[in-house]
Amino acid sequence: MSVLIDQRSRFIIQGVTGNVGRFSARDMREYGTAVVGGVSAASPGMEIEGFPVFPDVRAACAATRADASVIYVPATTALDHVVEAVEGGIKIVVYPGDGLPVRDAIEMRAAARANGATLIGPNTPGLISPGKAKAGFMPSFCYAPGALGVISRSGSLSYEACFRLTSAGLGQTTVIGIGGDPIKGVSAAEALELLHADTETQAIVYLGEIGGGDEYDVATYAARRDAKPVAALIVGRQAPKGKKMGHAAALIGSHADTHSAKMKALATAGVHAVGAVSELVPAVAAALNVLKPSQESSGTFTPFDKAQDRPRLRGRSSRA
Amino acid sequence: MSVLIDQRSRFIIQGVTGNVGRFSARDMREYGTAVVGGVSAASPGMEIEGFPVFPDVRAACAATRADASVIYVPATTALDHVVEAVEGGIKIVVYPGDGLPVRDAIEMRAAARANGATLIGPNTPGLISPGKAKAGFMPSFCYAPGALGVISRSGSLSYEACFRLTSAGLGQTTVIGIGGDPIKGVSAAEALELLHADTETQAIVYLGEIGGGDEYDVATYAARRDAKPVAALIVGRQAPKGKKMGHAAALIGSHADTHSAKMKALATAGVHAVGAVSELVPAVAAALNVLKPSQESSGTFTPFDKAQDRPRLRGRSSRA
Amino acid sequence: MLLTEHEGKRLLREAGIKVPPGTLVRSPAALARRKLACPVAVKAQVPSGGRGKAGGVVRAATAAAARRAARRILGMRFGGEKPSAVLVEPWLAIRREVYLSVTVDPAADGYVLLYSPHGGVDIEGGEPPLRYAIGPAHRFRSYRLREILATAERDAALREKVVALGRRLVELASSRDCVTVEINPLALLEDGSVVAADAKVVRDECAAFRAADIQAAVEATHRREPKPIARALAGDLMLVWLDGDVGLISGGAGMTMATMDLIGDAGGRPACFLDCSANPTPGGYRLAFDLLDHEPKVKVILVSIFGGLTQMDRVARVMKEIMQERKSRKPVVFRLNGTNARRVEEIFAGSGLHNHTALEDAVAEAAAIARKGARA
Amino acid sequence: MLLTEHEGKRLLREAGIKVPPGTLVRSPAALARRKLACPVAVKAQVPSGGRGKAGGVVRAATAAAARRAARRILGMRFGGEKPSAVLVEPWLAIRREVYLSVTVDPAADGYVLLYSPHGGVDIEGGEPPLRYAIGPAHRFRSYRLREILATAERDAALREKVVALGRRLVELASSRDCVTVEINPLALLEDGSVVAADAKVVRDECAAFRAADIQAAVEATHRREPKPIARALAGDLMLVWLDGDVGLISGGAGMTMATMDLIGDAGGRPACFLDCSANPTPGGYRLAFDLLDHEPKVKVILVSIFGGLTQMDRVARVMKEIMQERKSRKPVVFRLNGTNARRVEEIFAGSGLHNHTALEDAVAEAAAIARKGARA
Repeated sequence: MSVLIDQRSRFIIQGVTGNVGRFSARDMREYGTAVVGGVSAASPGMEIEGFPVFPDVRAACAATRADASVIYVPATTALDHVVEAVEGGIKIVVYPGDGLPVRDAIEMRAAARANGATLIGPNTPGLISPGKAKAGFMPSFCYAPGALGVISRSGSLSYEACFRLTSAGLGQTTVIGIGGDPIKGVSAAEALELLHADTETQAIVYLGEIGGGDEYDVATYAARRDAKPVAALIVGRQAPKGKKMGHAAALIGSHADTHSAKMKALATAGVHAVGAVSELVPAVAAALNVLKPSQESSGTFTPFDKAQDRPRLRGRSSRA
Repeated sequence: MSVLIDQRSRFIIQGVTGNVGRFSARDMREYGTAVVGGVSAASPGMEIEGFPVFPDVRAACAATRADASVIYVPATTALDHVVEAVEGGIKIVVYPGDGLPVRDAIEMRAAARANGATLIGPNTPGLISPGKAKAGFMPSFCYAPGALGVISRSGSLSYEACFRLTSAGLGQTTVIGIGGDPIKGVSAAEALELLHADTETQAIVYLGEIGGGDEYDVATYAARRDAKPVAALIVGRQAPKGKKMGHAAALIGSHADTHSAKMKALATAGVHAVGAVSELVPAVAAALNVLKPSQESSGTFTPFDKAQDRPRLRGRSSRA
Repeated sequence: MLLTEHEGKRLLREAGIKVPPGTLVRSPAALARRKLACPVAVKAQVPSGGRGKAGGVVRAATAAAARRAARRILGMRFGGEKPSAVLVEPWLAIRREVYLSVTVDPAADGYVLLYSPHGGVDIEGGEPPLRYAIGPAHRFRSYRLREILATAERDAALREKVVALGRRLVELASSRDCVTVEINPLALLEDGSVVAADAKVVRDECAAFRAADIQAAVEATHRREPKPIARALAGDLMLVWLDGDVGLISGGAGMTMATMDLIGDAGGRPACFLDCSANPTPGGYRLAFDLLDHEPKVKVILVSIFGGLTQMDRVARVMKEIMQERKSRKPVVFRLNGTNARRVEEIFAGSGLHNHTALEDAVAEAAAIARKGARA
Repeated sequence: MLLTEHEGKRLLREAGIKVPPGTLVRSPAALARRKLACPVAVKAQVPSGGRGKAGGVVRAATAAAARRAARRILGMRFGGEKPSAVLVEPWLAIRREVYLSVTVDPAADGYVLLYSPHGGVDIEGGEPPLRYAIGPAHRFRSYRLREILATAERDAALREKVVALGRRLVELASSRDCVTVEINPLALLEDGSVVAADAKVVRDECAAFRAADIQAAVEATHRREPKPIARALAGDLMLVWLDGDVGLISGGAGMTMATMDLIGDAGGRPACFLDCSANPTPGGYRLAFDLLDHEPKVKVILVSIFGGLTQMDRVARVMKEIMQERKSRKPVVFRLNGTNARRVEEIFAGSGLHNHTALEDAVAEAAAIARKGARA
């Protein structure tokens, strides 16, 4: 199984006529995702990469029965497009853009909720249910079907991390890029709940960083009696205090924002937490071994497969 | 019958500890209105004029089963108090204050609607269902029970007009001060619908002025085949163009705002429209005669009873 | 409160809306000190409509022509007002002029957005503009606006610019307490960009308590008013001078207008609209008398008040006091009615003051006095 | 972007919130020209917290003392920054200090209002403040705030003032794109009025497109940055200098931090956080190299990019070009992976450039080069 999206999800691309929209529409289709059309107010009626282009979301949904959307528009008009999507009947909306004013992020999240929709973003590559559907622009070869639910605050770090997991034979149910901004469509806590409820997800991998409070929500989840095993990578040991590290939320203000405070909280809650991407695969293996000590031993995992650039796409979904 | 309020309405006064709130609470009770308590955040627990004072609307409603409120607070906090009222369970809210920012008037009206409540105001003396209940500070002696539904944009003009009607034996079902601001809780069109639906109201009296578009809504109503007879007084013949006459909406901008344009539209729609308060009673009589030509002739009405300051409180409600 | 173009454009600029780079000058001499990239537009800064048709906007091809235009414009009047300054802007290479505004409209339960594909000075003569009834500002939906625009605006790229501007204008109107934000023309330039070539912004004076700039503008406006008006405003009275000789002290806008109308019907001419309902205190009424006593054209004063909250026994006592103190000999006619009005007669008893029961009688007496005064 | 107290108070004043009358001066000499009603507070204007405890706020009983205080403060540093000016305000007769702020909080799905009956410099040590989770600004309810305040604030009149201020702060935060508006202390004066004795306002740089004042402040901040940082910002690169010698060109905040951490693990020290993901173009990468090539402390450059939207074949071609053009001899280590990464090897073939398959290998090589350089 997977969460939020799968092979039945029917996608439109809002802003499909831009370079990024066009690239992503093609790329998502190549992955096997059901992309059923695009929306462009300025160029309705044309075809882009073989996709019909509709003037608005309502028209697109009426013609295609779309229920999911990825939105490639600048931050200046992002709120308007997200509101149009969720009021037009879209249930899963991905807004990857960054530089979004926080007020608009607040309104977006509220609009999604008010319409019973789920928003992923802003500031995310999107989400992927490997082998089923991809909503965003993460590099496809990094992912394989499997039993791990992955949550990440950072885009490229999630590619690196999933590439390593996949290379080590550790596939994923769904990888959710929750994004690096303080106000998120789906927060870490909510992503945890989604993956917790997914029967096929056997363990959860969380990719976090300094600043913000998401890591404490991970610790809270992991401390639950019914929690699934959790492994976590927290980056930013080398970051100085008081400087924003790219992400709006990646800033050490108080002690709770620091790497060491987060690592301690996670470890105390029973999370297999590591501070270096090189230690991620063993940590995940250890988390899985907690679950199934009889089937695997952490020593059998090699952290990186140097022999090939494209990782083995061998999943673990057969287990569940 | 009457509209919006009657002897079963249970009132609280928000802002009861101020001079105006205290005066009005006592005055409404003296009229026989069921005032069941007051609200004052700063002075809960005390008694004012024998009324219990609650800390908030929710507490007041829980203790008294109040369903109506008159709010005496300055414009700076008026929106907050109206929202508290309608979200606290109040169904009829009167906000008499003037000087309210139009944005707050917009939000007030929207809040009332969203909560299934009716707002009267801003910038109004309130409303009265003579002989039953009074929600506001109009002088009680000007009103008597009867068959006229009265709608007014202006406070003191409505006292003068109703004093004349009452003195002439023409009582009222309900007199609604819709107020002089452009955005109203109950608009002229909505007040017309309320009075139209009231079985006891036999004719409608509209008291209007230059500026704004309410008078055209009156004309639209009067032109309906099922309309009740309408008489109207429109003031402002002597007002110059382009100057605001006290009320935010009383300003002649375009031709449609002028006295003559409004009189013409009303007359065309069959309204008994006059331009002087001295002509009001004959006009109303004429409107009533349209309804019941066999019972009355307009000649029998004297416009003013000089013999006594307090008018005869002789109503016409027995007719219906 | 209608702002001048320059003040309106400052608000637009603050909200991230593109306006032409402009230079505000109060005299031709000040303009001489500025470097201008001619041709330029020289534009009268005056809070009044119809400026363009009245010659308040002039194209100047040279700096000398701009100075001449500034001198001429600064000497003109528009809607009775002298411009406070001229705004000098580069003359725009305009491909098309459209109309865009956001204003408060009761029929929309709040804000309405208006758009016309044909903007400019003749907007009022043409087709009625497209209308998007928004309501409260947070109900704005770009896709609704887009649907509406598509019915009459064929340029899809321009539509998208108007949609984005539309949100900006609604947020501006709401967050900065503007009753109207009108851009006419919104200019589509040769390079495809759009710029607010003019701005008519009306701010809500009632919001002065939460907007320091409105407060400051209100105070500045009041200072510019003639002295009696300024004094009335400072005392919370609403005064508008009219042409007649019957001074009117009243309470409530509707009642005041109704009395003005009756004065006319009685053959008199009202000298003013003077509404004391916002300050029905001894100080307020004293100020009202002082204003009318000092205005030579006022021959008689009619006090016409029908009080609700205003308790007429108190008013009667104040009137008695004022009549005893006051130096002016202008005759005063009273008609007080409303809450506690039955006590007025006993309060006036023995003072020589008479309170009319009927408004018509009081109006007739005042008009007669004025006529007699006019004949004398 | 954290504003100085003076800038923050201007925003509060614009929203109708009472602040003390203040004088901003940039030098003791400028202060000498002003008339002061002593005693006064002389306050360092610097966008940094903890100013009060660090001696940045001084009471001066005389004009001479105020000038001395201004001179001393203007020579100090707070959080590494020199004050741009001092704000001189009348010393307030404060009866009580409370804490009030509105800020963005994910746990509230939007804005949260915080209040503490004990404000002032020790706010962080005391009881946690009361918390009203608002969400989007339009969900603010004064009666909810009142209920919450009643649990800890006994002064009913003060509560009502805080309730009214609360709405004003939420509207300010939302309409003017503030991430935080903190008033600490909010001073209850002897006369019962409340005044914002300090202001800490953080504005949202992302909203610069719709707020000209944010845009101007961002530009001013960028101009004040050291030249390389300013150049990076102008080129849409995110640069933070660190203490080490391994220059890092990367993409994505998380990936950059992960690589920095690995550099440390390999015994190296990162020289910078340099995220090129917002401008992954030839111009962006050229600028990145130029910045690091000109920084003497950088001994080696590690390019670590894992591209999603960024197509690595294009990046590889750009890197090859830059390596051919560039004058600097600093060694460069590559690890490119991501979309189209399988073509990198063929693009690099014959150029002498090597792309590491594993990040750890690239990091180890770069760290080793830096160590060797340090020993040399």
